[in-house]
Amino acid sequence: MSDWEPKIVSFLCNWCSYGAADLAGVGRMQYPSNIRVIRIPCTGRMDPKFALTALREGADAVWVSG
Amino acid sequence: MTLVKIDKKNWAEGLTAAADAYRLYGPVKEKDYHQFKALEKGEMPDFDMVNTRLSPKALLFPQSEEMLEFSLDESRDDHHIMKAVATDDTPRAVVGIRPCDAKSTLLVKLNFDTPDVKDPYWLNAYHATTFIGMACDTPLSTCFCTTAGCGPYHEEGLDMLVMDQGDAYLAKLLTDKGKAFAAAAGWSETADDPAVFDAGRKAAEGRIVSTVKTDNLADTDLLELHGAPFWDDIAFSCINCGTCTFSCPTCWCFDIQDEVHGKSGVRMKNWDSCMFPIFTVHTTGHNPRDTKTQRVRQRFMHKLKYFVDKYEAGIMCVGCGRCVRQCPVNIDIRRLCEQMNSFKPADACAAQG
Amino acid sequence: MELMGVEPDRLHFSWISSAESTKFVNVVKEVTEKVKAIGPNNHFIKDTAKVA
Amino acid sequence: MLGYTEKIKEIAGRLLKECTVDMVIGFRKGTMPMMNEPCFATTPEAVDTLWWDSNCGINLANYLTNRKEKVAVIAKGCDSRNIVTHIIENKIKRDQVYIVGVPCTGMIDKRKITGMVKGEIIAVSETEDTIKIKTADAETLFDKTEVLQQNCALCIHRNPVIFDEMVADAVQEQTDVDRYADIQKIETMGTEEKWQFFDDLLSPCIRCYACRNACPLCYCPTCFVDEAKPQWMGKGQDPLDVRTFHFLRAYHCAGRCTDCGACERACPVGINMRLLTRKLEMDCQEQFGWEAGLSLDQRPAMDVYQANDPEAFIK
Repeated sequence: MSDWEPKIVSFLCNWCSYGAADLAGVGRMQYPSNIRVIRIPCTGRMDPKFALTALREGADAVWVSG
Repeated sequence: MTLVKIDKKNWAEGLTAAADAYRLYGPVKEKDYHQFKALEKGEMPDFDMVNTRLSPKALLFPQSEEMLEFSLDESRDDHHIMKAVATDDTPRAVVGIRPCDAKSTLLVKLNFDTPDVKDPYWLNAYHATTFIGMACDTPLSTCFCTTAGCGPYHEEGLDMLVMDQGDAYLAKLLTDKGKAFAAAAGWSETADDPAVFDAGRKAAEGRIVSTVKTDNLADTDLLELHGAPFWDDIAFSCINCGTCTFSCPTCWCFDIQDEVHGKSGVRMKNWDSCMFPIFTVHTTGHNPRDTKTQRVRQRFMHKLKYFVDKYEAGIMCVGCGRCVRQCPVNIDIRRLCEQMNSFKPADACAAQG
Repeated sequence: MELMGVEPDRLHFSWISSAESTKFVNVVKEVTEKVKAIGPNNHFIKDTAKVA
Repeated sequence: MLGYTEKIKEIAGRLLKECTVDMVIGFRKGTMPMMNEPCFATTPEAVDTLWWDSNCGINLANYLTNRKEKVAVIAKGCDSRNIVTHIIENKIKRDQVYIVGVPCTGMIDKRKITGMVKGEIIAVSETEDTIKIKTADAETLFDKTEVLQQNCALCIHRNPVIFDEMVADAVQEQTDVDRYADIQKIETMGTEEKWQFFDDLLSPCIRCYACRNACPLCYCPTCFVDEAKPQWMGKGQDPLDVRTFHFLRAYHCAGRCTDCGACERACPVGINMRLLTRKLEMDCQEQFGWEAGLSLDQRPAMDVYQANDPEAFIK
């Protein structure tokens, strides 16, 4: 358990959080490497199916950010 | 044919003894319904039922069955090679199958065991299984086995037929498989009173109140029947669920799916249903059975006409009544069979004119 | 999801403007901490098909 | 509701004779006790088979989508709310459907009754408040309220919300029912316990999709369970696949479900999948004050944004 690291599938809106992630990268900011980013064109593209599929395939959590 | 008398006191003991040589299956009550299940050690089949909710076809033809497995891991020598999944074909016995369900096995066998094609999964399971029937003394008002080529004491498809005589069971050993099972159970007290079976059969048959007529089906012209005017009316209420096909002991359609998880995968077969719109969808997107009426017609034409013509073994139905009881919208195969059987092509012309 | 027995902290929603990189970093940290606290997803994973 | 049959026949006969509609959708008497079959009539003569009693639990709104002709439909309170949803979702036009409203006092629960008596039920008859069950060796009399489907016992919209004609005067609506007691009970369980509860609930499922198909809300040309690219879930009997199906099906009904009970009634193995849909119904009620299918003029909670929508879950 001690070396377990969660895998968090992150659905990020192209115009908002994805931009913020980009900016964070440009700014060389440090953040945990547990997230796996999937860019979606808008949070409206999000679907319960996506969240379930992520969990079914082994994600430990899902994060949706607009 | 040998008759054996089994004192009910020796019944559990015999089954426990047989369990050493056979994997036993039998009806067990789960939640509100009876279901055929593998019996745990010492567990007895429960005969306090008319019949199980779903048919025992799943014992030979599971709803989901893994056929082949493969690996996509290219570092392995055997990647992308389909390999048969190990199956357990050691002897097993189904205790308490109803004669209607046993007969249905033979109808399904016509499909899985043809001169050209033999389904190894089904046949291996079939050959490994001994069928121990329990005669049916309390049929439901929806049972119509006697006119569907079967009956409450019907012996076709069984290896042993057991009837309940109150404090004892009387068993008819019909095949070598049946004899072997009786020997394994240690039931050897012979009896010689075949008239008891006859009397039981007559009494049980007298309790069947529901009938179908099938005498004209074979002679009716196929295309005329296909174009009969009543299909829209019958199909209207259908909601295209698969309840009838999944509960039917003679429905045998399946679909093959590959499922991959990471780098390992299996090829499995799952029950399919002609009631589902995607049952016949082509790769092009075209669906030859695009409407509900076409699908409902297919199901009943298959059971009551195509099968009759192709195999000359009667209708593809044993009269268990499950679909009648479980259809959520009350589509009744008895009523439909009546309509198909009494159909005169002239009616069609009149309707069109 | 919560009704079915999935921990509420397995699903997070947030709203971050493209200019808010600091908030982004903070939220990532917070989400990660929360998921670490509830431990791995044991239920909602499909490995190989189970056949009945 | 016993007098309804004659009135329904009369209305249906008139509508067909006057060519107000091309088709009347109703029920005919089933071949089994406690079963009626949805049917249609296109000629004044055919209306004689129409029938109404406490076994008309199937939702007739299910038979309306994609119809081209002008249809009349016999609608209970729940059916009428689903027709409203169909109209809002453009599955049928308001002027294409003639709604014959039925004030409903609830449908009886076949499964519950079967469990309450011993032996096979041979005949069932009813009066306004009682149900008489006949088996081979006994007759049992029940109060109708004892044997209602759960959704009918909890129903607070018995009268049609939209209609062109009513077969009788409106019935008294039930007040003071605690619609969500069972859901709230599940909510108090721990995570593991909840998971177990649903595993157990869904374990008999055979994936015949009767629940989906009996539901008037499920009209997608290709259902997500049938989609192959991507395939959202396996087709087999894996418990997780079964759960995924039920979960997503319920989600598609969020803010649309009227708790007509057709799914549960149609299920051949008696799963109470309404626990899932009602949870969402409860949430819609609590968070947006929304109940599905009550008005043609209001957009559903799930398709509008309002400034006061709850957003506490968003960081």
